[in-house]
Amino acid sequence: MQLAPTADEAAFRAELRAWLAETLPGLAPKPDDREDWTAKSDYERMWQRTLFDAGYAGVSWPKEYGGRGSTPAEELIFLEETEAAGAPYVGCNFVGTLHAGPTIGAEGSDEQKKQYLPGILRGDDIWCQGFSEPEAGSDLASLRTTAYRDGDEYVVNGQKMWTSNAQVARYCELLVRTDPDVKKHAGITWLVMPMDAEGIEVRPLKSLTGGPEFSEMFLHDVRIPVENRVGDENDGWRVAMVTFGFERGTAFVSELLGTMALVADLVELAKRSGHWDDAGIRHGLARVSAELDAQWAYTKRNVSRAARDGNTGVGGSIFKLGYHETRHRLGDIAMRVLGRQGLAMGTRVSDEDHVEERLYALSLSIAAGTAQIQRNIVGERLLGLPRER
Amino acid sequence: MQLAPTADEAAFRAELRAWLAETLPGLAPKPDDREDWTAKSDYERMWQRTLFDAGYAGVSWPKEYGGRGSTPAEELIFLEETEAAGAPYVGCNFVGTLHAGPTIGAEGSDEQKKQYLPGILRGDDIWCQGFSEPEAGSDLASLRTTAYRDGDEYVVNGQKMWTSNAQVARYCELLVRTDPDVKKHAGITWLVMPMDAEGIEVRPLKSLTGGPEFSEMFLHDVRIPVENRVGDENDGWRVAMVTFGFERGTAFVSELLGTMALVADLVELAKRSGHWDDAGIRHGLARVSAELDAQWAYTKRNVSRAARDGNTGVGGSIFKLGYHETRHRLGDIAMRVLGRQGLAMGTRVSDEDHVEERLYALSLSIAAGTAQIQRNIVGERLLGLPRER
Amino acid sequence: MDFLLSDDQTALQSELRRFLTDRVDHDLRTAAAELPGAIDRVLWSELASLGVFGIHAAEDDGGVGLGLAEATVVFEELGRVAVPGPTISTCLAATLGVEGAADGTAVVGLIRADTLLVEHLDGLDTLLVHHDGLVETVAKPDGTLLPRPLDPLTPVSQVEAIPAGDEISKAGERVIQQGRLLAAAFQVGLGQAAVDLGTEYAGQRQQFNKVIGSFQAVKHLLADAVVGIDIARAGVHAAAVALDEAAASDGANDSGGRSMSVDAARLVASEAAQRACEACIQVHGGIGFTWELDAHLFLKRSLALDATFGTVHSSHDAVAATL
Amino acid sequence: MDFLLSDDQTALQSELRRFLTDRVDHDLRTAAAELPGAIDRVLWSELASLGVFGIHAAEDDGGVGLGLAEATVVFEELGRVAVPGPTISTCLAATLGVEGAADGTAVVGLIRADTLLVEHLDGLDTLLVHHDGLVETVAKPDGTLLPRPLDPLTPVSQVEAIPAGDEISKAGERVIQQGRLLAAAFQVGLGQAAVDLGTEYAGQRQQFNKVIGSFQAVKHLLADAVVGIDIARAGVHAAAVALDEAAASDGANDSGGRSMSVDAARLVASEAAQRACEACIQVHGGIGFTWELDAHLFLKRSLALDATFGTVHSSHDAVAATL
Repeated sequence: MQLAPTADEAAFRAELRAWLAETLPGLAPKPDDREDWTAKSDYERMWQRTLFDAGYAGVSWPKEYGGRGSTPAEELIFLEETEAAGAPYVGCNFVGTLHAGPTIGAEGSDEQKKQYLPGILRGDDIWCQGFSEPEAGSDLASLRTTAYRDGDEYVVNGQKMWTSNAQVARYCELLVRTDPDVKKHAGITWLVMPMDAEGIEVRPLKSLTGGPEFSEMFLHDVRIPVENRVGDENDGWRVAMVTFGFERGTAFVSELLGTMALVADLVELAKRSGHWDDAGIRHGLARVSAELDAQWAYTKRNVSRAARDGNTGVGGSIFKLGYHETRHRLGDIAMRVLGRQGLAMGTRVSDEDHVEERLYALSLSIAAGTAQIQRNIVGERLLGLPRER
Repeated sequence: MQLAPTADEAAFRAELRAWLAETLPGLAPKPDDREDWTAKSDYERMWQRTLFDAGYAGVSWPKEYGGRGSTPAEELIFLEETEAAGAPYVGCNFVGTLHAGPTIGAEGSDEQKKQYLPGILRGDDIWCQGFSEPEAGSDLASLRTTAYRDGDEYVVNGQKMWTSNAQVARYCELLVRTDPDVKKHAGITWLVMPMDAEGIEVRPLKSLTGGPEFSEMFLHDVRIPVENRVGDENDGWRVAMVTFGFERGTAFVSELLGTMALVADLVELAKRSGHWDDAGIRHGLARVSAELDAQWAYTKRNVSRAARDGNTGVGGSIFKLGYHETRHRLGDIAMRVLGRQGLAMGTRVSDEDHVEERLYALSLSIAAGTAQIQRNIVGERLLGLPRER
Repeated sequence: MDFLLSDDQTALQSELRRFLTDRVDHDLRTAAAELPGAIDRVLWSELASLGVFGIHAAEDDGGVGLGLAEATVVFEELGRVAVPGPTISTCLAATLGVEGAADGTAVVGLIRADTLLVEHLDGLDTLLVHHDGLVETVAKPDGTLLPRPLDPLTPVSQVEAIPAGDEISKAGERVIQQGRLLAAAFQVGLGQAAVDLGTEYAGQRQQFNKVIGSFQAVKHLLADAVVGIDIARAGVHAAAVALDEAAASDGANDSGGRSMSVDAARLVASEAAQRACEACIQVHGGIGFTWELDAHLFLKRSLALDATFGTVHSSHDAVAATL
Repeated sequence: MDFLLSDDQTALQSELRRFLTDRVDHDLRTAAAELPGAIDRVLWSELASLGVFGIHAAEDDGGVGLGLAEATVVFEELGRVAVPGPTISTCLAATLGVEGAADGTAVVGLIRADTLLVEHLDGLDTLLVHHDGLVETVAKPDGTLLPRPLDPLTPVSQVEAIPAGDEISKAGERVIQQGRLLAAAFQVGLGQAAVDLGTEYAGQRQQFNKVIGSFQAVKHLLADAVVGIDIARAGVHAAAVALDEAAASDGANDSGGRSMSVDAARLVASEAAQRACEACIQVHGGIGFTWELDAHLFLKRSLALDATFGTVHSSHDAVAATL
């Protein structure tokens, strides 16, 4: 067990830190309007391009398709240093750089790699994900969006759900049912859907915190060229799982470090408001802080495991279950500290918006696999308990 | 909604309170030795006899079989006043007065009522319960102890579990399987087993808190006269459920009021030790106290419902789920207040043994229907959610 | 002792529920959320005619003259549909004989003098302020409507200062206590609404070829939610009845043991409502996190109520002080 | 950075686990519980020969000279079988060069000077006392063995007074900190043992014609338990490695961000162990509440460890002080 950096890691951190110190002050300020999705995505694309130009785009992507080919530990350092320096988030480039891109890298043809990967790394092309559906949430494989072949095209009909950045995306990684007569996992195909195709209707959904974070997407006779298929027809479930297999334990790093900053801000606020004298609040924050530290340690374990085995096993589920519980607890403490100041978001009684964060925390036990599904995964894959039925 | 007493209730409370004030000081001191089961049961039988002589035995039993025939509200007053006055507990008379007795009253023949009920009310006869088995816990109806007819007798073989007071009981209310070839609920019979019959071996089990609260009971060719059967052969499941139907919402009254005393004691201890200055502990105890108050209010609701409808519906399950959670929380606070004093039970740093109580609290989510089973009951019977499968 | 609802109380509850179920639905709540600060005056007067605001006001003041027990029954029903507007403070104002409160012609707010955040400011006809045991009327201060309230149905304005006012009552502590009680009743209603909504969804939604309500993970979440709400409701009723009976008999009746305090009832109701609302959101999965569904409104309202008439946190202190 | 166990660490773990699984079983624990205060000297010397007590002691003092990282690996294994006796304080004594500690010929206790409860008093050869940053040896005081210890494997004696002693080290704070760290590692082991025991039972026990581990209510309880333990283990290891690396490099290495403190690790381990042990008992139902099963021993030991080397409560204060 070694937490101290190797010489390479130390050098990478130093170099990156220097570059960030030099680069960030010159960056345009982040757009302020929460609702202006285009301004937000333009900014994030600009940042992706800046990273690309400096050789920091796709830190975890294999070199063969344009990434830096770094170790998971260096990816962790990248995330840690960018977060600590207050750099912009990956934001709308998330699906491209972390899901669709790696999938195409692993399963796409040479033409597909050439066509799609550079645009992702340069921040030219935003991707969105068309996996979930109204009737296929936790049970993703029961998806109903259909596609039939018509000459050189698939014709797609159905409805997708929880599509982030659909408003600004150029491409969508789409799962469709191409064979309804076989077992549910066996009849699925993975397609690249250009978002300017005819027949796509995007309807933003207002989230609990008030923003249009995700959309419903209605697909009416959308025609997608067969050449946009990644992997074989009806082999899309496996292709999609390859994406999830790219999990290197770093998905929540920025989020976790951001939560540590949230705690620090709340501690300051509690000290200013006198709530720090309340041992219940003080000890509650101590516990939250200790849990975050342990989750940070666990993240390093996941990253080390990914470096050795290529993935973290159920480590992502374990992290998420621990983390969401901590965030729920933190949210309750924050509301106590805020008192009547908690009656509105955006009041800026301190640097962070603790009310919005408290509401946002509710999504952590739902999005990307509910807590119930994660517990099934841990109970069955790690503990070996039998599936129901 | 009325909490104020009726004139009858007020009169009953006053009369009982006077009687307790007069009677309790003359009572022998409670036996101190935790392990001497016989001394403990003798004492509790003496108390039952004292109640009987004064007309307070079987407050909730119908008059026709020797009880006081009081309303559930008066039963509540009885429990409240005896607890407040520090009177002995029902203890080993629990199964007789609250389970077996009422069952025989409802389902037994006239001979059976005459034979068994007076002994219960007078404290002469202690009863125990032979329902659960090693392989039939939550799934009670899957019990395997068999009985076959041999002339005028049933011959019983099997193993029972969690039998309280088996060491001192004269009778056991026993569930046996008399027909193995029908659905599990349909082949069960309810018998009165004299505990001095041949072939009964009782093996006490040490509980988590260290006492021999319950036993395993091994039955080898135990012969029970057919006349000891209550209800028809193979109708025992229904007969047993009649027992549970007697639930008047008062099963946990002494326990709940006792817990309020426990909180008061812990508050005093915390004030003495300086832990009261810790807002976490102070607010934690406030929450526990508020929850107990609400559970006390809920008990009154259950009792009122029982008075109107004859039973509380799922009210018992709801109470128990709320109560066990509160007790777990209280136990954690107690250990924090005790600090190193928590390293042993029986140290008497205050009037109550908070360490033993903290361990005992663990049984509240297990005994008499696990929390999981209670949640199934509430989810299915109250909310109408579908059963699994 | 008979701690079930009386026939009259049941009738009151049924009448109100019948009206509110039809009248205050998802569309009405959504519309109200999109007009923050506005009060639906038609609904307001309908509520008044049902006796909602005058329930605990003296008949001489145009009230219904019923007890706090009935008031908690009423406010649980209001909570079950998350009715918009400052219903609690208007009801409290009616008990003080504030002009127009009982008959629904005035919309009344009530805040502590030491806050600079005022709920529903734009829609108020009258603003009452509580300090040092007094209730005063004050001239409505100017305020800035905050763009992103915690609860879309509880618009909040920031004011520069609370002006001095004219005393109308010395019963400030009692009024605020009643406010906490009605807030707790409202929260019980919110929690029950969340349980109902979650249960309905869990009984229909299928995943993995099963109704999700058959999964223990879902069933037990909802069971724990309803356990909390059922017990909290009993606590709120007990606190109300205790105050009513104490008022009626100057405390002479011995109903045995200790009685439920308003702060204790509130503390339990707040916890239960939050748990139930979060369970409802969790059971719904992603859709629970959107405005398509009212689950978020139930949770947010409950959180907003935690900060009114003294915070829930202060109720912990109040209960601890009695131990 | 490579935060997985090294090959050497894995070998150490395997060797110890192989020995302990055979050697320290239900019967041994039961026997120990029935002889409170006695120490199994044969086992003690076997543990010593495996390097358990000397793991972090200097080689010059007869120790193995390994780091705290290795020590946490060792003490998690001891926790997994709830090995009886004051293993942690003996290990700490060895780091101070106390005679016989590393080689297992001495059984050593370590308490704070302000307590009058001494664990394992009857079985101790040496008693160390910590106060004001010092460690002293004291003459063993007379004490009364309390008849009903919280943990049957942690016998406790009440003493009248702690005698004055002779200073042997000024590194008291460091030693106590290491004690907290090893206690946390032991708790992780206890929690893992509880998860294993509960999982094994849940995978075999049938009710309603199903293996109970297929019910979500049971499966999720165990899943949450193992989640807590896995994360807590990482925390304990991180705290150990941070101390080792700081000692090796006088803090010059920048491993990025903040590091895990011992108090933070302990706090998390204590919560996780308690949750896992309670889950194990709950999964077992009634049998989990008896001495037939070791679940109660795991829970009780974890609770007893919460009160050693400073209480867990004080670790909350310590973490809060760093915020």
